[in-house]
Order: sequence, then C-alpha cells, then structure tokens
Amino acid sequence: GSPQDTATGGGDSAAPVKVGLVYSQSGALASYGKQYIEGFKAGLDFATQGTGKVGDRKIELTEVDDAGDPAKAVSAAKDLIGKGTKIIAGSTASGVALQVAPIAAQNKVLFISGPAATDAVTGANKYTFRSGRQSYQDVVTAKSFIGDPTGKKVVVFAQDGAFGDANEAAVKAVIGTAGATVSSVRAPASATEFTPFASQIKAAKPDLLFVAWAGTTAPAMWQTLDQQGVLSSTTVVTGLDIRASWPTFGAAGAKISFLSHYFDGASDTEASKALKATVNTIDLFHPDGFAAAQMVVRAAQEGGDDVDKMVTALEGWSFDGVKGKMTIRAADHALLQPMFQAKLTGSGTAFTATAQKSLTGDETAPPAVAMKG
Amino acid sequence: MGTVILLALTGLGLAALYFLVASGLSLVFGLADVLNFAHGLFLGVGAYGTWWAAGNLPGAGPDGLGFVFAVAFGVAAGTLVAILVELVLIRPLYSRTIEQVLVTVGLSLAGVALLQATWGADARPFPRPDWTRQVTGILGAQVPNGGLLLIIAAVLVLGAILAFLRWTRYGLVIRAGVENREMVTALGIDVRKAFTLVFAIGGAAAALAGALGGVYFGTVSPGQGGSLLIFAFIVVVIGGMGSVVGSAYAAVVVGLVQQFVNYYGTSGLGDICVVGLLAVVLLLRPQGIAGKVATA
Amino acid sequence: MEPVLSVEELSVRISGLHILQGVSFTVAPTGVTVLLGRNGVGKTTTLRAIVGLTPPAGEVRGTIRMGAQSLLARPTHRLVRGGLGYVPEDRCVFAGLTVAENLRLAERRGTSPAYDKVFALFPELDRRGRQRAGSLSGGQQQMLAIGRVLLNDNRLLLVDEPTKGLAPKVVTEVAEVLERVAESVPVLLVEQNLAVVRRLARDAVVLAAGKVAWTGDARELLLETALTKSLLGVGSAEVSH
Amino acid sequence: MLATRGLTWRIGEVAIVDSVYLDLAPGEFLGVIGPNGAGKTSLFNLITGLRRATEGRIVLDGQDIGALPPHRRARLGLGRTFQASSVFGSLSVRENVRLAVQAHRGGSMALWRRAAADREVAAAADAALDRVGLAHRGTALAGTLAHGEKRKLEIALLLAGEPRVMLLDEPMAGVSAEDVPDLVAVIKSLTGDSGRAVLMVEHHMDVILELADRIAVMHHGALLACDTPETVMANPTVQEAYLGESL
Amino acid sequence: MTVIDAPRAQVPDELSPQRGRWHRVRPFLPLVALVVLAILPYSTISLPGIFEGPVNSPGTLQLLAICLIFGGLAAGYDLLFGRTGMLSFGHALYFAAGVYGTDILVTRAGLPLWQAALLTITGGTILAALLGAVALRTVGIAFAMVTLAFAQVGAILVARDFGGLTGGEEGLPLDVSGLPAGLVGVTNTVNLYWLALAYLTLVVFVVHRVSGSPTGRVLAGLRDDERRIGVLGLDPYRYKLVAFTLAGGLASAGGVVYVLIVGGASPHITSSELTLSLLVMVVLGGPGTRWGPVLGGVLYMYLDHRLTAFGTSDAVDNLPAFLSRPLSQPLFVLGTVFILAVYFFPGGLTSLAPRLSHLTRALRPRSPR
Ligand SMILES: Nc1ncnc2c1ncn2[C@@H]1O[C@H](COP(=O)(O)OP(=O)(O)OP(=O)(O)O)[C@@H](O)[C@H]1O
Ligand SMILES: Nc1ncnc2c1ncn2[C@@H]1O[C@H](COP(=O)(O)OP(=O)(O)OP(=O)(O)O)[C@@H](O)[C@H]1O
Ligand SMILES: CC(C)C[C@H](N)C(=O)O
Ligand SMILES: [Mg+2]
Ligand SMILES: [Mg+2]
Repeated sequence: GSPQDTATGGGDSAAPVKVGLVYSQSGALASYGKQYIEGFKAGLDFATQGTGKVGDRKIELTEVDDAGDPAKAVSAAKDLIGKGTKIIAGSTASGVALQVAPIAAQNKVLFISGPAATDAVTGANKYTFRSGRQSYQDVVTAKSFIGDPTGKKVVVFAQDGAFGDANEAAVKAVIGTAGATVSSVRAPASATEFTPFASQIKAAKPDLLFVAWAGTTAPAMWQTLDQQGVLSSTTVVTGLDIRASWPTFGAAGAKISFLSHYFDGASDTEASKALKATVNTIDLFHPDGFAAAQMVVRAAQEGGDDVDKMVTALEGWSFDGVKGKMTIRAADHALLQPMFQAKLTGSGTAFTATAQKSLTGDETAPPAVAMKG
Repeated sequence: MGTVILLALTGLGLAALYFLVASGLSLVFGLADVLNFAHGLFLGVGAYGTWWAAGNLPGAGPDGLGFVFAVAFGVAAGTLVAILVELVLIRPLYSRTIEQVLVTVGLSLAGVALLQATWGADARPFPRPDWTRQVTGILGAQVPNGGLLLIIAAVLVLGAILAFLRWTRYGLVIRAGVENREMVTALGIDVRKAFTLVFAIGGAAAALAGALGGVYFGTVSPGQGGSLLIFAFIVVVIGGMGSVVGSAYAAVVVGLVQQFVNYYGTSGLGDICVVGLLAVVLLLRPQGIAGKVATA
Repeated sequence: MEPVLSVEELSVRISGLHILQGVSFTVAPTGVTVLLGRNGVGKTTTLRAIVGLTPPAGEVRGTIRMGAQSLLARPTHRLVRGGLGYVPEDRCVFAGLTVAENLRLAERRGTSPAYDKVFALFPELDRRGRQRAGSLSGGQQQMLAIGRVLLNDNRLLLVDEPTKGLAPKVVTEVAEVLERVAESVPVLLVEQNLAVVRRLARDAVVLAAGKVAWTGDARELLLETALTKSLLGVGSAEVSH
Repeated sequence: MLATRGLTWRIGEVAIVDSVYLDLAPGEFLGVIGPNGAGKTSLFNLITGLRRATEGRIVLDGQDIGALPPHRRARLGLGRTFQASSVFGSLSVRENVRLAVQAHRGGSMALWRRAAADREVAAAADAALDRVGLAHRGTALAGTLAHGEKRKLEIALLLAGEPRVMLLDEPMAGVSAEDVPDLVAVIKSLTGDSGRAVLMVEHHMDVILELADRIAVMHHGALLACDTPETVMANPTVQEAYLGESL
Repeated sequence: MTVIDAPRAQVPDELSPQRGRWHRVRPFLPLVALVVLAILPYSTISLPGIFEGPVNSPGTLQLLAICLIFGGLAAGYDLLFGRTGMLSFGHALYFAAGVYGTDILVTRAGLPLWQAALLTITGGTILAALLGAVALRTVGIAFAMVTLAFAQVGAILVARDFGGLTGGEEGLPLDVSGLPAGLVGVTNTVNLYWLALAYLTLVVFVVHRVSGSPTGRVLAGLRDDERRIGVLGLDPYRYKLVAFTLAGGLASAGGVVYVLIVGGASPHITSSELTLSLLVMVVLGGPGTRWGPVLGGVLYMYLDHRLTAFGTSDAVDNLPAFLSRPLSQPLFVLGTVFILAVYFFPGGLTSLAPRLSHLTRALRPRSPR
C-alpha cells in the first residue's frame, strides 16, 4: 500500500451514504451530546419518512465519542475522512467545532456543527455549516427585553475566556450600538465565590444585566446574585439552559428573564411533534440534532457524493425545523432561526418554562460575516 | 465598610471550605505520606451521599433534623469509601509512596467517571434547609448563611482534629508512624489501624466539605471535588504538610486574598495572586515547608 | 534447660541475595547470647527475621520458635506484644516526637510501664523529656531506644549493636545496663565491641558465610585466639582494647 | 591550613557549637573526640557548609569560606565522609567512585560525551577502589552493600576527590574488628603524602591514639582541650567527661 | 522520614555494564524498531480491534502519531523524574508553551512555520530555564508544588484569553494556509506521523546520550543523594537546572509537532491532569529505563483514544447497566487499568521482561548433570 492512500467514497448509486457523527458521549458535555444524537435520529426518521434512506441509498451513521477534547475529535474526523466519509456532523463543544471545521475545509468534506454556540463557526469556511444557534442570536433576544436601549445602562456579567468575550462583544455590538452604554464584570470560570462580583454589579446600578455563564458553578453564582439583591434590583437576562438545570435556579428562577434557544413547548411545528413523539420531552439541544439530520438528508439528496454540490444545495436553503422556519444564509452559512423569551415557574424539582414571545429568524439574524476560507 | 466586611466574611467562608478539604489532605499526606489525589472523590461521595439520602432515605430530608441525618449519611459514606480505599488500594502499597500517589491518581480519574456514570454529568440541585439560602445582616453586609455554616463547621473540625492528635494515643501513634512505620510495629503497635484511621478522618472531613459545599454551591456535580482540590493542595503546601493548624492559617490567607483581589483587582488576578503567594512562601521557607514533621 | 528461642534452618533471601542459608541456633533462657560475625554476614538480617521485619522483597524459610509457639508469619506487633523486645541497629527513635512521647508510645496496654527503672538507668531521658528526639545526639538516642524497650516486661530482648558510635563512657554505661537487664530477661545481642561481648556474653553464636560457624560458651570462644582469629578475624589480644 | 575562629552555631538559645577555635596545619592529623552530642558532627557540618554558622569564621588557606555553598568549599579542597554512610545507592560501586573522580576533575557540563569512554576517570576510580579494597565489588549496587563495605566506599569517594583537608566522621563506626586495621592503614596512607590534613571524629580510642598527632576534645559544643594525645589523655577533665571508667 | 522518595532505584542502562548473549544484538534493536516504524505506513495490514482501519489509514496514522509524541514527551519527562529524581508537576506547561507558541505565531502573527517553531522552542527553553531557576530553590514535594503552581498560572493565562490570543476555553485552530502543503490534509497524515517519529527518535537519542554522559552520571547521583553531590564539589542546582531546561526544551519541541498533528491548540493540554498523566505514563512504563517511558507514553495515549471507542461498542452496551455505565466512561476504564498496572507491573512494563525471563527459565526443564 501507499502511505497516502485513502479509501474513496463509493460512487456507485446503491452504496450507503456515510455520515460521521463526532460528539460528546462522555465527558462534561455528555448530556448535551445525548440530546443531540436523540434529536439527530428523530430528525433522520422525519426527513426520510422513516426509511433511513435517501433514494436507494441507506444513510450509514458512524458515531464517535470525542469526550469534549478537540484532539480526539480531530483524530476521529481524520479517521472518518480517511474511510471515505463525506459528511461529518456533531461537535457539542465550541472548541471541537472550531478545530474540526478547518479539517473539513482542508479535505473538502461537509461539516455540520452541532450545539457549539461560538459565533466563529459562522463563516468559518465554505464546507462548514451549523445546525444550532449562535451567541449573537442569544444577545439579540436579550435586547428584546429592554425595549429602546437608548441611554440605558447595560452590564455584562460573563466568565473569562472566549465564551465570555464573545458574549461581551455581541452585547456591545447589538445593544451598545443601539444607544446603550455597556460595561462588563468578568469572573474566572473556575470561581467558587461570587460575592465580589455581585458587589461590583450592584455598584454599577445597571438597567439591564446580561449574564453569560456556563458550567457547574452557575447555581452558586445565581444564588449569590439573589442574596446580594442584584436580581430584585434590575432586569436580569440570561440564556435558559437544559431542563436538568432548571431546579438549580431555585427561587432565583422567577426573577430572571430568560432568552431561550428552545424548550419543550416553545413551538408547535410538525417537526416538533415528530420529535416529541420519539423523545417525549424536548430539551435544549434536541432541535440541533434534528436540524443537522434534515441538513444531512438534503445534502445527500441533492449532492450525491459531490461535496461541492452538497454545499450549493444547502446554501440559501429554508426548511421547517423544530423551532420553526430555519434558513441557511448563503453568504456565511449562519442558520437563521426563531428565538424565544421565556419565564420559569415552579418550585422544588418541578419547573416549567413558558414562552413569553418568539422572535423570527430575521429579527435575530446576526450580521453577515465574510467567508474565511 | 459594608463591602469590606462582606468580602472578609465570604472570604472566610471560602477559607473554611478550603480548610475542610485541606485538613484531610494534610493529615493524609503529612501523616500517611500519601499525596492523595483521590481526595476529591471522598468529597464527591460526601456530596452525592447527602444528596441521595435527602431524597431517598427515610427520615432524612432537606430540612431540620432530616438534613442533619442526610449530612451524617453523606459523611458516613465518604468515611466508608476512604476506609475501603485505604484497605484495598493503599495498604498493600505502604512504603511505596510514588505508587500510592499513582493509585490515587488512577482512582481520581476512575472515581469521578464512576460518579458521572451513575448520576450523570450535570449538576443536580442540592437539598438544603431554606435558611442556608438566606443572608444574615452583619454590620451592613448581607452575609450568606451557607458561608457562616462553613465557618462554624471548619472551626469545629479544626478543634476536633487537634484534640485527637494531641491528646489521644492514636494521635501519637499516627505521628510516630509517619516517621517510621516499621519501628512503631516493633514497639508492638498495629500501625496499619492508625493509617486506616487517618484515612477515615481525612475522608470524613472531605465528605463533610462535600456536603457543606453542596449547601454552599446549591448543586452537586461529579467534577466539583476536583476543582476545589487544586486550591486545597496550595493551602496544604503553604500551611506546611502535615500541619493542620498551618492549613487553617493558610486557608484563611488564601480565601481572603482571593476574595479581595478579585474585587479590587481584575478578574482572575485573585487566583494568580494565590499561586504567586505559594511560590513566594516556598521560596522563602523551602525547608520549613518541605520538611514534613508531624507535630502536635 | 529449654531454650527460650530456637531457630532452625533459617534461610532468608532478599532481592536475589541468599543472605542466610540455613542458620540454626538456640537462645538460652537466661543471660546474654551474643551473635557475632563480620560485617554483612547477616546478623541484623537474622534479628529482623526473628521479629518479622524482613523487607517486602524478602523471603524467609525455616522455623523460629519461642517456647512452643512458631514466630514465622506472625505480624511484628503481635510478636512484640507477646514479649519480644527489639532494639534496632540504627536506633530508630521518632525524631519528630519528644523523648517523653517516644517513651509513651512504647507503653503497652494493660501493663504498667516501668518508668522508674528506665529513668534510674538513664536520668538523661527524664531531664530531656520535652526535647525532640531528633535533636538528641547519637548516644542519647541509643539510650532512648533501649529505654523504650525496657519499659515493658519481655520474654526475650533482641538488641542490635547497641554500642555502635557511642563514646567509651557511654559504652560502659550501656553494657552495665544490659548486664542488669540480662539478670531478668534473656538477651540475644549483636555486638562488634568484643570488650562488651566479653563482659556480657554467656553463649555465643558465630555466623560466617550465611551459616552458623560456631556455637558454644562465649568465654571459651574469646579465650581461644586461634578460634577468634579464624572466625572473627581478630586475635584475643586485640579483644581487650 | 584550615582554621576556625569563634565558630558558633545556635539553635534558639542553645549553642550546639560554641565558639570553637581550631587550627589545622598541613600534613597534620587532628583527632576529635567527645561525648555523644558534644557537637562534633555539627562542627563538620559547619565547616563543609551543610549548615551555616551563626557566628565566627572558617578560613581555608587564608580565604574566608564561611559564606560559600558546600560545593564551592569542596572545590577548594575540602572533603568529608558522613557518620551515617551516604553513597549513591542506585549506582554501582564503580560508578560511585567515577562520579567522585569526575566531580574532582572539574564539573564541566558535558552533555554529549560518553562518560564511560573517559579512561582516565575510570583508571583513577579503580585506583581508589583498590586502595580501600573494594575492587572486587565494582559492579555491585552500592545500596546493597553491607555496612562495612559502605564505609570503605565512602572513603574511596573521598580519595577520588583528592582533598587537601579531609573530615572523617566516625569512619570506624560499625566496621568489624577484622577490617579495622585495613581501614586504619588506608586512612594513615592518606596523610603520608602531599601534606594533606585530616580531621577525624572517632570513638575508637585505640584508632585515635594510633593516628592522631593532636587530639581535640569537645564537650557541650565547646573545645575542652586540644593537645598531644598524651597530654589530653592525662587531662582529668577529659577523663571524667569522656572516657569514664574503663572496662 | 521521607520527604519524597526518588523513583524506584533503577540503574540507568547507559551506566551499567551489559552482559550476555544480547550484548551484540541489543544496540541494533532500536534501529530495527525505527526502520519498522518508518516503513509501517506502507503496510495495509488491518489489525481489527486494535486499530479502526488498516495501518496506513489516516485515522490510524494520526493515532499513532499522537502516541509517538507522547512517547517522546514521557521520555523527556523521565529525564527529570526517573533519571534525576525531580518530581515536577508542571511539565505540561512547556509542552503547552510549544503548542500555543507555535499556534499563536503561525495563526495570529502569520510567521512561516520554521520561524515559529524555532522561536517557540527557544522561547520554551528559556521559559523552562527561568521558571526552573526559581522553582529549583525548593526540593521534594515543595518543588512539585511550585512547578504545579507555575503550570496553573499558565492554565489561567490561557483560559483568560488575553487579547484574544489563545482563544480561551475554545482553543485556537491552527491557520494552515501558510503551512507547507505536505503537512495539510488527511492524505498527508503520514508526513505528520513521520514527523512524530522523528521527534520521538530525537528525544530518545538526546535522553540516551545525556544519561550516558558525565552530566548524566551526576544526575543519577543527584537522584540518590543530593547532599553528597554538593560535598563532592558539584553544584546540584546547576545540574538540576540543566536537566530541567533540557526537558522543558524537549517538551516544547513536542508541542510544535503536536500542534501540527492536531491542527490546533486547546486548553486541555494546560491542565494539571496532563502532567499527572505524564507521571502515569512514565511509571506505567518504568522510570529511569530507556524504553519504559516511551512505551508508557504510547500505551497511555493509545488507551486514552481507543477507550472512547471501546466505551460505545456493542460489547459494552449489551452488558447489564451496572457494568456498561461505568465501562462507557473512558476515564473509568483508564483509571482502573492504571490502578491494576500499578499493582501488577510494579517497576513498569519494562520490568516485565526480566520477570518473564525468570518465568521461562523456571519452566524450562533442568538439564541432567
Ligand atoms: N534490603 C536489602 N537488599 C539487598 N541486600 C540486603 C538488604 N538488607 C541486607 N542486605 C545484604 O545482606 C547482607 C547482610 O546484611 P546485614 O545487615 O544483616 O549484615 P550485618 O551482619 O548486620 O552487618 P553489619 O555488621 O555491617 O551490621 C549484606 O551483604 C547486605 O548487603
Ligand atoms: N538540627 C538540630 N536541631 C536541634 N538540635 C540539634 C540539631 N542537630 C544537632 N543537635 C544537637 O546538637 C548536639 C550535637 O549533635 P552532634 O550530632 O553534632 O553530636 P556528635 O558530637 O556528633 O555526637 P555523636 O558522637 O553521638 O554523633 C546534640 O545534643 C544534638 O541533640
Ligand atoms: C495537631 C497537629 C496536626 C497540628 C500541629 N501541631 C501544627 O502545628 O499544626
Ligand atoms: Mg547489622
Ligand atoms: Mg556525630
């Protein structure tokens, strides 16, 4: 054999369509990954009318666990590509998405990023798409809570690092340019004691507090904000996480205005009914998997084994997803989609989210970025 | 003024949490010579034990006496696991320190994964009495009760450990066993019991830290122990290995530095300052700290 | 008289080295039996095997009996509680503990420790009760190590080179102490200082090349220049230095 | 050659070494005796730099070396053995000595040369081993040697460094009577040539009396006497403090 | 009173006499192994269960490349741990410096790869020298903790994402547009594999040469008794610093290769877990031995990557829940395997060889005299 050999994707029309799913089955994001894959399978059923086939060709899934580690994801992607896979989807974590995307471009395969929220995936390259929402869309939704931002004072409370940076930048771009003064309080993601930060926020007396916090310390953070009276003194907006996290807000939950990517009951679409029928209760990242499957089926249908054709088929495509009408913007592959405002009610372990308002895909559209590669 | 008091008291709360984790570590390291990376597991077991008990154990619950039961159950579970770890994994390796460290490293990987396999990766809301969610006004500062609870617990644990080491025969045996196990045996004492005991005490303190940490954080998650562990290590080293009193002082310094620097400086600087503090202390008194002596 | 300790065909291997190759001897129920031999012949190894302290890498075969009881495969702490006192070669006091704590540690449950006896022998230990044992000089540490064992009643004492590194004056003191101790307890002693041996020993066992080369009356051994020369490498003239 | 001037080491209030004035002439053999705990080992630790004196000076060939780290003092020609044998347990006996020879030949940081290829080092090491009679044990791991052999190895390590001032801390401790004459001969041969000075702590009085030109007596950290063997042995204070009644 | 015990006494191969039949063949074995490894990508053998695809498939080569890098990294770390007795808990820092340094210089500053690599390795070495100079004022556990603390600062700085340089928790994908074409794309994975092999060879060679040098002899002496080295007239600090700096430089060189293989940097590599796993690798293989650390590193990384596949395999899924749940957690399996290894191969994998030969000798019937 030769060291440069790679298997070639079978061109014959009955060969299965190989789809590689690289996502977190273990590690810290395992439950996000679980929702994603459940959503994906339901979406595949929905998009192929239960046949699991595109035309005569079966869709053959290969699932690989990346444990949230980009190095493992890259190895898995290379392995899949080496075996002739032309479509890769998954990436539960932003770090994974950002490092798999260039691999897709280098090797000219289709990559459909999953729950990873980083804005940087949008416009990463011609071969990279996304099936979930991005931070910018969150922030636009947050903005809808304060009406006219002119002259208002907005504070961003975010953790250090790229996730926090992205959110801060988005708030400045979205709400700041609309006339509000935006400042920020940042804390280390590993912080366990939040009183100093709560004090700083309180001292700033904001009209709107935008909180971008992910991870296991979130409940402690909310409790501290509540105890120090921050939640009752101003409008506090944050993203609504998976259902399992709802009880951790405790009493603080009722005092927070949530922007939501998705929660069970947020929409009433055909897709959501189909999804609900298989998973019972829809959670945050089910729609991402579902949409990814829809996109995979579309790509395989229109593109066959030609990745460039797949790309063309997806660009500009609109479809009815779980959340409602989704559009893949041709210019930068942003996925325009509805977003929701929500309220959390309940106590103990039984909480329910109710939609306050939904925003259309156009209302939450991020500004188009230039395609990087 | 209110801010300073608030920062000081919450900083002490943090210090108390560090101390609870560090005291066990320090005892086990200082006295049994095991740099116990699995300490985070004991913490996790304590937290999950309490959480499980409050939901499933008859008589236990999130409130009042029920909560005390739940915590007691968590502590018992942590202690039990620590004892098992000592008996099954550490004991056969005594006098092979590096191997012991390695086993605890393996255990910390496997243990956290096991917790995660059993209860999932996500944070679970922690059952706790309502008063722990409230605040107490002290000199104009709204101090979280959870933090105050930690401080009280830490002081009690410190007193108990000191009394044990200083006044009991087992304390003496432990301190001697650190230096020369063989010779303790040659005086007719079954030293292995003493080391099991040290693990039990360390495990109990860690499990208590896990349970009270759950109260403090409001949630329990598999990785919680690990993230506290690194600061606990720093506390142990600054305080001097094996010195419980030293750990207490160090915990206070670390907690306060972190809290004040995070408020008056920029974010993340607190952590860096603590690390810097460690480096400075070690550079100024390397022998003082490396020279591990089990003292009363 | 029944021997208090009998060692039969004792064989010890440590990480490949066959150190003891079938050693047999007995210890008389009274007086001092001295174990002699050149450096590295395995004297310390013998004592440690008796008291169950062979390193994990080692392998012990043979039989060791105290009375009717077999000692092999019993944990050290049990042996010691059963009345086997051991003073190790390198003193092994607990450096971090005070002198008083070192002594307290040696107390056995259910017996009353003979502090008066120990302090009468070594008044220094009483005076330095609060000093850390690690900061004692070598000689003081040796006294502590011996004193520690004398707190309890023993059926047999194993003492390994108690006078090593001690000043002549202290050597004399230690020898006196051991002499008095031996009046009530049998002692198995390893000693290089032949003057001490001469003063204390009743029976002698000489090891050479992993085996017992000679056993018998110690005085007889020390008188026979040819014998000491061949077994220990010294003439009896040099013995009394 | 070597002189200490008011050398003192205190821990807290206690003077472990108390204002010691010592002079060692080239070629001289100075025995140090004293009861256990007198501070003999501590004195050695101060001179070789393992401990820092609290007061006083240490002068080697007119140079004050009191502030130098141990290795600098060693390079100036100060060598020592330890009361408790201290050899490189995981190296073979031969490697132990080669290391010492190499240290003596200049510690240049050669990272790329093959150490084993240095014939001169090997030859010097073998010579040192021969001299203490350990040549046959060359391949044994030093850690597995019996006590007496370790003592010999320590002397070989010392020899390899060709020190001008040697500090021997109880070299005979634990050595079987058979080997004592050998060792004495070796130590004796150290001084014969090249004006080396020796400072030796020893409890074996016969050895001290055989070797020493002068004897220093330490007691409670202080120097009780320092004179010829005859004078010292006749000194009643010494008799009382150190020798005690003889066996 | 042990402050910290040096790794189990191992005579460095380089300093011990070799005897026996192997004497003649042994020096050539590494060369044979090297040749075999170098031509491995030309083979299409499939080893089902061991690798996903044939040996020359990109996935397999990628996995092998990562394993080789860590083999080299572990060998470099062993220069500190196994050969000098220094327990550093911060070795990952220099590796991370190599990874992030190259990535930032290529991606953010747009330097050509060779310049970035050169600058990074120089920088990493200097960093090791500076931090080593401070940390080495302490010994034993204190040293371990100071190095851990420095590495922790590194981790915090990476996570803080100052000036957007490091990409924080999301990491920094490598901009491949300026890279030589031969290093980009799945079909060129084999080149990365060869690069990793070259790195491993380099490290093993350097470590071997250094251990056999006069300095290596001093390092071995330091491991046993540092005070003694000082009294012999050598400055322990200087020698330790040299070892520390050298090991740091080797680690950052490993980082340079690693970033090319993985195509980006992520904060995983700054975690203290990585240092701990370096320790695990070395001990798994056998500290202070020539091949032990390499074997340990390769095996550890292999398990780390392959266990994720094992965890999701049908065999595991079909087990009852109380077994399949933990077994589907790679870290659980890895941790358990590791604990078992500590028990059953004390002294590392390399200690198996002599033990096996004991066994075969014991089993062989004695020839009549
Ligand atoms: N743990 C060990 N590993 C390897 N060899 C050992 C070990 N312990 C003892 N030995 C070897 O066993 C032999 C006997 O040692 P032992 O200490 O019993 O001698 P000894 O007669 O007490 O000598 P000395 O008079 O010097 O105290 C020596 O050659 C020594 O090297
Ligand atoms: N680090 C220390 N801390 C406290 N006291 C010490 C220390 N080192 C030594 N000492 C004390 O100093 C005195 C002198 O000890 P040193 O070891 O120098 O005695 P020595 O003359 O060598 O005795 P020996 O003949 O028994 O070896 C002893 O009383 C000892 O207890
Ligand atoms: C009780 C001991 C563990 C405490 C010790 N005496 C100290 O100084 O910290
Ligand atoms: Mg002995
Ligand atoms: Mg001394």
